[in-house]
Amino acid sequence: MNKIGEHIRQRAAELLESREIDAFIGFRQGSLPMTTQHYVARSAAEAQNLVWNSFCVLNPTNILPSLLKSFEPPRRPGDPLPDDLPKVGIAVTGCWSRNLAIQFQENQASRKRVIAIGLPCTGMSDRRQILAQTGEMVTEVSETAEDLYFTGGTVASLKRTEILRPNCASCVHPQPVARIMTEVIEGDCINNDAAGRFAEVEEIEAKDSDGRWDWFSSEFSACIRCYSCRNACPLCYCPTCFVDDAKPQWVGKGLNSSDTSIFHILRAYHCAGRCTDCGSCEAACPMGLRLRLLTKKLDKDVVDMFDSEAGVEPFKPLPLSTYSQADPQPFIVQPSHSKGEDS
Amino acid sequence: MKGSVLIIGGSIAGVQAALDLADSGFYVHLVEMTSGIGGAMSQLDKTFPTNDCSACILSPKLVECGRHLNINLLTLSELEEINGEPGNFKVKVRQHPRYVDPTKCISCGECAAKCPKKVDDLFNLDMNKRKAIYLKYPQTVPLKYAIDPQHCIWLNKPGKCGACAKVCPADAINFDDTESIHELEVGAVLMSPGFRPYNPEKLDFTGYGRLKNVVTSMEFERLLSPSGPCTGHMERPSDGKEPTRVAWLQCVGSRDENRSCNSYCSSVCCMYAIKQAVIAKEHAASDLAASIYYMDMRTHGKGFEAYFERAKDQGVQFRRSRVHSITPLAEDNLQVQYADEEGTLQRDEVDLVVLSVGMEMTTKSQELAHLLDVELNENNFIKTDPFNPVATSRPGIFVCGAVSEPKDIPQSVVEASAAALEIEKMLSDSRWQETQEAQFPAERNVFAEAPKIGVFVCSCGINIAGVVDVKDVTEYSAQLPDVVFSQNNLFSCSQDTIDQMAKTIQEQGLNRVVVASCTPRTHESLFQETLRDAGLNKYLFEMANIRDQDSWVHQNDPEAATLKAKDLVRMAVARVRGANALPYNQVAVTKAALVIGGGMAGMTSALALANQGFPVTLVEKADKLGGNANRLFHTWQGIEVRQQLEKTISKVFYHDNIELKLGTTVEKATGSVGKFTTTLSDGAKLEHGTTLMAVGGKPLIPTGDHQYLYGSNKQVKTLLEVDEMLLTDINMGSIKQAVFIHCVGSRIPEQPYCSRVCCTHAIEQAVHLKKLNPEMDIFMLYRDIRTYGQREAVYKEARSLGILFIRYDLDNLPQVNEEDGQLQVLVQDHVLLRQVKFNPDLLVLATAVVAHPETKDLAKVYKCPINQEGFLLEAHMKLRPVDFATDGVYLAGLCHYPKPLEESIAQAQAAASRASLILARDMVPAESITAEVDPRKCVGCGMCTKLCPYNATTLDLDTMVASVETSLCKGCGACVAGCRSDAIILKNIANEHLMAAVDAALMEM
Amino acid sequence: MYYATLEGLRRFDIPHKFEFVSIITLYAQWIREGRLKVDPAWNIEGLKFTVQDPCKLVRQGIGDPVAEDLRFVIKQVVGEENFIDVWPNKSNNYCCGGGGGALQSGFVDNRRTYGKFKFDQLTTTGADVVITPCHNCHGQVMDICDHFGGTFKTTHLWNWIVKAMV
Amino acid sequence: MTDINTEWQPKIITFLCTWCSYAGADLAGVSRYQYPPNIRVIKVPCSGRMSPNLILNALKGGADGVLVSGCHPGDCHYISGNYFARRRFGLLGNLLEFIGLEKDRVQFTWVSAAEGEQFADVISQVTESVRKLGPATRLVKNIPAEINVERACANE
Amino acid sequence: MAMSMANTIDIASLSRQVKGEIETKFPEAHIDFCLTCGLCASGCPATGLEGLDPRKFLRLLALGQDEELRSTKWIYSCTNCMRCAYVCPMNIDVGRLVMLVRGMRSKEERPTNLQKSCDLQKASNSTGIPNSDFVWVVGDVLEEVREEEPEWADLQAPMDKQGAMFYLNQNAKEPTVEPEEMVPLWKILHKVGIDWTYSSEWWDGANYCLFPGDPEDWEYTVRKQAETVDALGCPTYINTE
Repeated sequence: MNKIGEHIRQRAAELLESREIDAFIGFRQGSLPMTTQHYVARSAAEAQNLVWNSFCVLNPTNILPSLLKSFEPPRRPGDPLPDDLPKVGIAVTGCWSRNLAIQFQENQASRKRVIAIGLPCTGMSDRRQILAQTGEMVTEVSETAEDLYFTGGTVASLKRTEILRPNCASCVHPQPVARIMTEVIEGDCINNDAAGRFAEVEEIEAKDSDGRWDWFSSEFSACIRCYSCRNACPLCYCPTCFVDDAKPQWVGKGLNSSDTSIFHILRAYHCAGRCTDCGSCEAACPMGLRLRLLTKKLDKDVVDMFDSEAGVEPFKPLPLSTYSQADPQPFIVQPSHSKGEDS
Repeated sequence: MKGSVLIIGGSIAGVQAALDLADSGFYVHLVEMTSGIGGAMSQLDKTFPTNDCSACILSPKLVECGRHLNINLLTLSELEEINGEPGNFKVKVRQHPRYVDPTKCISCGECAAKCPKKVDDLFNLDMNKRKAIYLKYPQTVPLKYAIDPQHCIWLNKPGKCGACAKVCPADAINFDDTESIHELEVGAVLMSPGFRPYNPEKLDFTGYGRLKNVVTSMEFERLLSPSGPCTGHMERPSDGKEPTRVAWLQCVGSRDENRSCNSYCSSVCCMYAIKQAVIAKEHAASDLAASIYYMDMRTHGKGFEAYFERAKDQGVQFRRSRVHSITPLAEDNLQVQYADEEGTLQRDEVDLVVLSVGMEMTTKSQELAHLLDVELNENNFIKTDPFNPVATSRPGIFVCGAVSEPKDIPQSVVEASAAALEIEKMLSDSRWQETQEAQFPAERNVFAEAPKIGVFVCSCGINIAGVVDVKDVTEYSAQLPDVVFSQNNLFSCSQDTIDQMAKTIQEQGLNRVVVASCTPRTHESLFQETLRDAGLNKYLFEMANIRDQDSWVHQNDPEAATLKAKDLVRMAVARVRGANALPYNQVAVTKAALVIGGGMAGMTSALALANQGFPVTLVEKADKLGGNANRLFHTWQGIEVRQQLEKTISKVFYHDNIELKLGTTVEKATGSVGKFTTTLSDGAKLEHGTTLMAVGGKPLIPTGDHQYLYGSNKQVKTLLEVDEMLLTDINMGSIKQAVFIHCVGSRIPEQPYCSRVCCTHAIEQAVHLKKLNPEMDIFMLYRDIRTYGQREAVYKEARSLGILFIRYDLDNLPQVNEEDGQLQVLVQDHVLLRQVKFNPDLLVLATAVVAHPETKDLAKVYKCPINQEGFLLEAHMKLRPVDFATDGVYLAGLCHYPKPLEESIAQAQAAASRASLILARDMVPAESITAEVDPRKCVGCGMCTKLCPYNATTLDLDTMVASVETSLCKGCGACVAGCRSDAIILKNIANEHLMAAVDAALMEM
Repeated sequence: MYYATLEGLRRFDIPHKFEFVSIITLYAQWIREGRLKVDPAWNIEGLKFTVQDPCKLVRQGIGDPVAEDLRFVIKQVVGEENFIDVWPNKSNNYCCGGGGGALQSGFVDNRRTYGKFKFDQLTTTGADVVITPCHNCHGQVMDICDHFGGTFKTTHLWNWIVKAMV
Repeated sequence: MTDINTEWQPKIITFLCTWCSYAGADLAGVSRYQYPPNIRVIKVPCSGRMSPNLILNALKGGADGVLVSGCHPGDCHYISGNYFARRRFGLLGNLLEFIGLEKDRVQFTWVSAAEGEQFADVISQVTESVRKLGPATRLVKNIPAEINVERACANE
Repeated sequence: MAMSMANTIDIASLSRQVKGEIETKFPEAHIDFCLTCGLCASGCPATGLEGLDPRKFLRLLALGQDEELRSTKWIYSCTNCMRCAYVCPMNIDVGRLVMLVRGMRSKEERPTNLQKSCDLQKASNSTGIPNSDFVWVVGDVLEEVREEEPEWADLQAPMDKQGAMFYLNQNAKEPTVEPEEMVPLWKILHKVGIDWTYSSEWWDGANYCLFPGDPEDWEYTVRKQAETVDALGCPTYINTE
């Protein structure tokens, strides 16, 4: 971890120093222990503020499009963009790199303007899980490849694998997408069993309809409609989000459970075939909702039905922008006579 | 010179030609013998190779044809007499009485329900009954009933029965109807009467006519069809049981000089049999065993070979053998007995046998040919010229479709457009002379007005009123918000009601209209015209379908039907409230064409357009014209190509309207239909209204397993190389033994399609060689002989000359070796299963035709799709064979798919015809209901550009905003649904309109 | 043998003044004309009959018309309900297996294997009597019936006409 | 004969594509195939036009069922609209089931212009399956009071 | 279908003499027209006998397998039933080709009885009984019937009756082995009341000379029959059952 942090600081400083990039997106230490914040370093000196640890849970690509845009000069409509716009550096793990792939495909970031440094990832730690074990009094954390050590908590150390964020615990693509990386830092990556990757989803699926509805309605009844999930998501970049649309008004603004449900369904659906399970939404949610379950369910179906995984093949068309004549359609209602004798 | 055209036969070809001609400035009289148009295609269930529902793709064309201002549809009519000369024919058409007034008939079907006389339903090949008063089929055009005078009780015994007249709510029955003679003056005549399926009754060994479960393929189409006699449940005739084992017998009434006397191949049966097998398997409740018994599998069209392969994967059994006799077994089952390829007798038990019957000229068509004084060929089809495949022997009389040779739908449609083109060329001076254009008053701008909605509720006689309480619905609608007028009409579509409706709109100052009646599919345009007559934009209109989707389907529940009608009216009112006036979009046309490719196809297109007075730029990458035709010796009919080619080249060369650019290619292009700007490699910038791509193809250079010493042994040649030798008079007569290998590079996993031309080409060449030197031994090593249509004659000729055909398969390729400079070919004879050894002094490889790799780049320039094999992909394989989905761009020739010269020429003519539709006008109409981007909401993700099949959406990467090219948009809404940001709306079908309808539907009353 | 004479006259262009006809055609004609009166009343037991279409008479000779005549005569003679047709039949019927000189050539096993087609076809009808209006067919059908253990009786048509004559 | 005053009748919002399914529905009428009167048809150009929002909106508005029908794959008048639609429907349908919406509330089908009887059959099936579920409550924004009562009764 | 190297057909060394001979004798043979579709084989009950089928027979001709053609037993498995030609899309008369190949064998190589039947018929009739025996048997049987069945006392079996309206041939089997089988037909003819006659020469209608393969023998017997009937002056020649 420390080695990687050192490497990031060094490369960011070099790139900034050489003016190859004008900014580098990374993390700095948060105000509380076990937290980090997005940080944009704009000089070699600032690059020294960059940190890398198990609590870099907010997807840095989230701020990439707006940062890139900030370098664009004001223009009259119809004027072309200059060719030599400043570049931005960013360090990305597997899931973030796949977000980058989507952003490239959706024109939210230009490949020409991004220096992407691929990072190995051993999985990020779940602050909530740790605090549940250590108590709230932790003042300092240090980490090795296997373990985390706490100062001030009721527990001195925890195994990394026991306190992984759920998205990291089910991650099967920790390696950055090499084809869109400018450079890659080699290192060990988390190695999860692919068979269990959708266990969280399968657990819900196993319930009956009423059970699932009870789960869904109770889970999402806590939502306060703060939209932190949306704001943390690197894929939510519509100028006007549907929740803010007035004509037509898709969802009411109040805390009506129907409106809240539809917000979450549509938000998840908008991520279908695009979500890389980076977990930022959950990390950002002040109410601790298991938001990922919806997007993860979609991930699972996209894999099952369309053999596609967001960003894994960075130049393959996104699943909802293409089709195959042989796509499955078991959900299609058939006239009764064509279904055989027994139905 | 007259500006009108007589088309005889409402087949798909006739309908397509009528539309092409009427849309490009000619008035069309379309004469149809039966009571409705649609031809054989209307009887089909699905169509190959796309498995499109036939009715689904055909209906819109028929409706368009029926409603066209410049098409005069004459049903129940026959040509009686023709005089005059090309450009000025005088014809008499006899129209038989319908006994139903089509202006009054509302096709409610009350008459047929009450008619006591049951008659065999010819449309379903007599497999069920219709009534003496009947609708030909549910989607027919005109959608009007007719009385069958042979069976009608009243007409045979006046005074008896008359039930139909008693129940007809529209007073449409007219027993006193008489026949009428139409004397017309037309510039040209086009024959498109279609074909008849061979009747196998004479073939006693099939048992057809005696064994109930032996049916023809056309009968099977009806059995499969949801609108057929068993509503698509696939029941076998004897006992209604669903068959689980079905056998198809190929070449019934085709390729048979003995019993049917049809020596030609009917070209379509192999494919339709595969299609039926696949569809039957899909239909079946349990696993259906489908077997096809055939001699040569002829899947020579685009996508056919892949379809064939897919069918094999899906378990369709292909047995290369022919069944001699079908014998009955217990429980109405049947036994087919055949000798397999080894010569062992086998017996299969099946539940149903389908005879894949061929196509024949009808007696009526022969009479017609006689009347028109056009020659027939040896197969009794209309005789045509390979270099003008739609011209008959008589000038001014043209032909298209299966009446000149058995052919599939796309080829018929190609010919229809080609024939239209030839007529356009001939009559181009009279364009727009006899056509009419609808006139409407200026439209009132209602933008600032508050909605004032009028609701007209139709009783449709008792069709609606008999179930729905129309008074209640009318009163209810008056109370709906913004509704200022509501009225109940007996027949909303009757002329007096229409007139009165227009008046009401004006008097009441209505600015939105709802008609609650039947279906918008048949009546929307009528009411929309009424709005226009009243000075309202036609998009300020909605229909509530309270007949077809309400009163007719809830006949026993008037209360619920009335409630539903109210809901439907409320929904329509909600939807129309937000409707906006939309522009009648038009695109200005630059009256010039760009033709890319100077081969036979490109030249034909260029000449066809130039001869109509349109300036054409013809761009050819090589430094001479002619393309592949330069290397061709003979057509399959044995006609020399060179002479005709040189004629064409010189015509192009000296044509005032053609600017020829040799050694030039296309670099880039912008714009769309009506106005393209293309930059050429010489730097020239062209402005043109349409683009035709005819960039050709090329022969494959044999490699790998299929190289057969090509390139290393000089005695190994390709077909074109031998053609070139023949063209340069190199003495070929001294060759003692020649061996041809077919399918070199075709129908192999790496190149899975059939190249269509090589069988015929190779055999024609072999025949020529054999005639040069009758002592020459010639052997053809083939996989399936695909001399489709009348090309079968060449195959027969070759055999009759002693050319021997030996079949090989992919597991047993011919082995070609060289020993001391002497070629040795080994192959296994497919009958004796013994190895045969040849020492030929000429080995000819019939190599595949492949697409030019550059085709892909050109396709990108004009945003046109290509298929996996690199050929350009047309808009629709069946009904739009020369169009792209993108308007204003057309294709012809080998770049579409391998094809012989005459088909390239026909396709080039067709492409020119389609281009003429644009070029003949100053403005071309475009869709009004189009998508529109709200730039404030667009994030520039580009999703919409990937969803649009017409390339109407583009993304500006500088502004990161998408936009819609209105002239290309067809209003499907795929982009709207795909846009997460709701940045695209579909005009008048925006989310808010649909939500308004949903909310209205769910509103509690 | 009908075909041999018919085709011989034709092929070798043999001059002749007579008209060449089959007795089957005449039977049918005479019955239709009322000159030959027959009544199936004798068949009170309801013996079931089927028929062999001689290749040389039917397929190669006169074709379906004579096969129709043959059936007409049989039905008149034994009662319509007592006739069971074979399949394939008339011009498309199987050869008995004794034709073309097979009965004389001596390849008995082959002839009988071939004849199995005919035997099975005839047995399927369940008929008690097979009418074979040809000596060759008669000989072969008797032989295969015997060889394959059939129970039907093989006879000429004339015997039954005589039985039914009134 | 249904008594609309006493027996609860589901309301099923039905989106039909213009070219195939709407024509198929018309053909059912022309052929007089009878089916339950519970659907309310909204014509859309193509099943590819169907935004998932529209389906959710109908559910929110209280539709007891939503049915979307387009051309059979390969038959699309707009070439590929139904293929895109099929992907969207597959994902949305599963997601709705996942969050506990009753399986039959939202259904999809293909009906061609020639399938009048099939249309009637599908409508009967869908109506029956929705009727079995009872009035919609999940995702419904303003559940009418009497339905709440009914639901409560049903749960007893 | 493994390729067998054992009997490779070397095109270079083919004579195709048999085919040539056939085509000379029968210009409409059209052997080359064959599509090898196998329709003939599917309907031929002899398919499989001795491993051959009509399609293969044609192929032997086309590929010049003369030796095999000259020795094959298959030409005697074919019963000349013509179910093949009945449906052959190319109208190939396989039966006639078989006969021509039969004819290429010397008389000694042919099945003895087949040739013998023809030889006898060429002499008089296929069983070889003397014509006088035939005349006697007819007379004898007739007499017996007249005596034993009083209702048939006036039954006729005319012989050599000049100018009779109908001439009737007789299969040689009956007078030879089961003479009483002639009676039913006599009775029928009598009942109908037609004027008919037998001939005492060339009376056998069997025509076995069609089968060994010598057309001239066949021609001879038919010609003899025709001459006989014309000599009797009968306007109609009835072929018996």
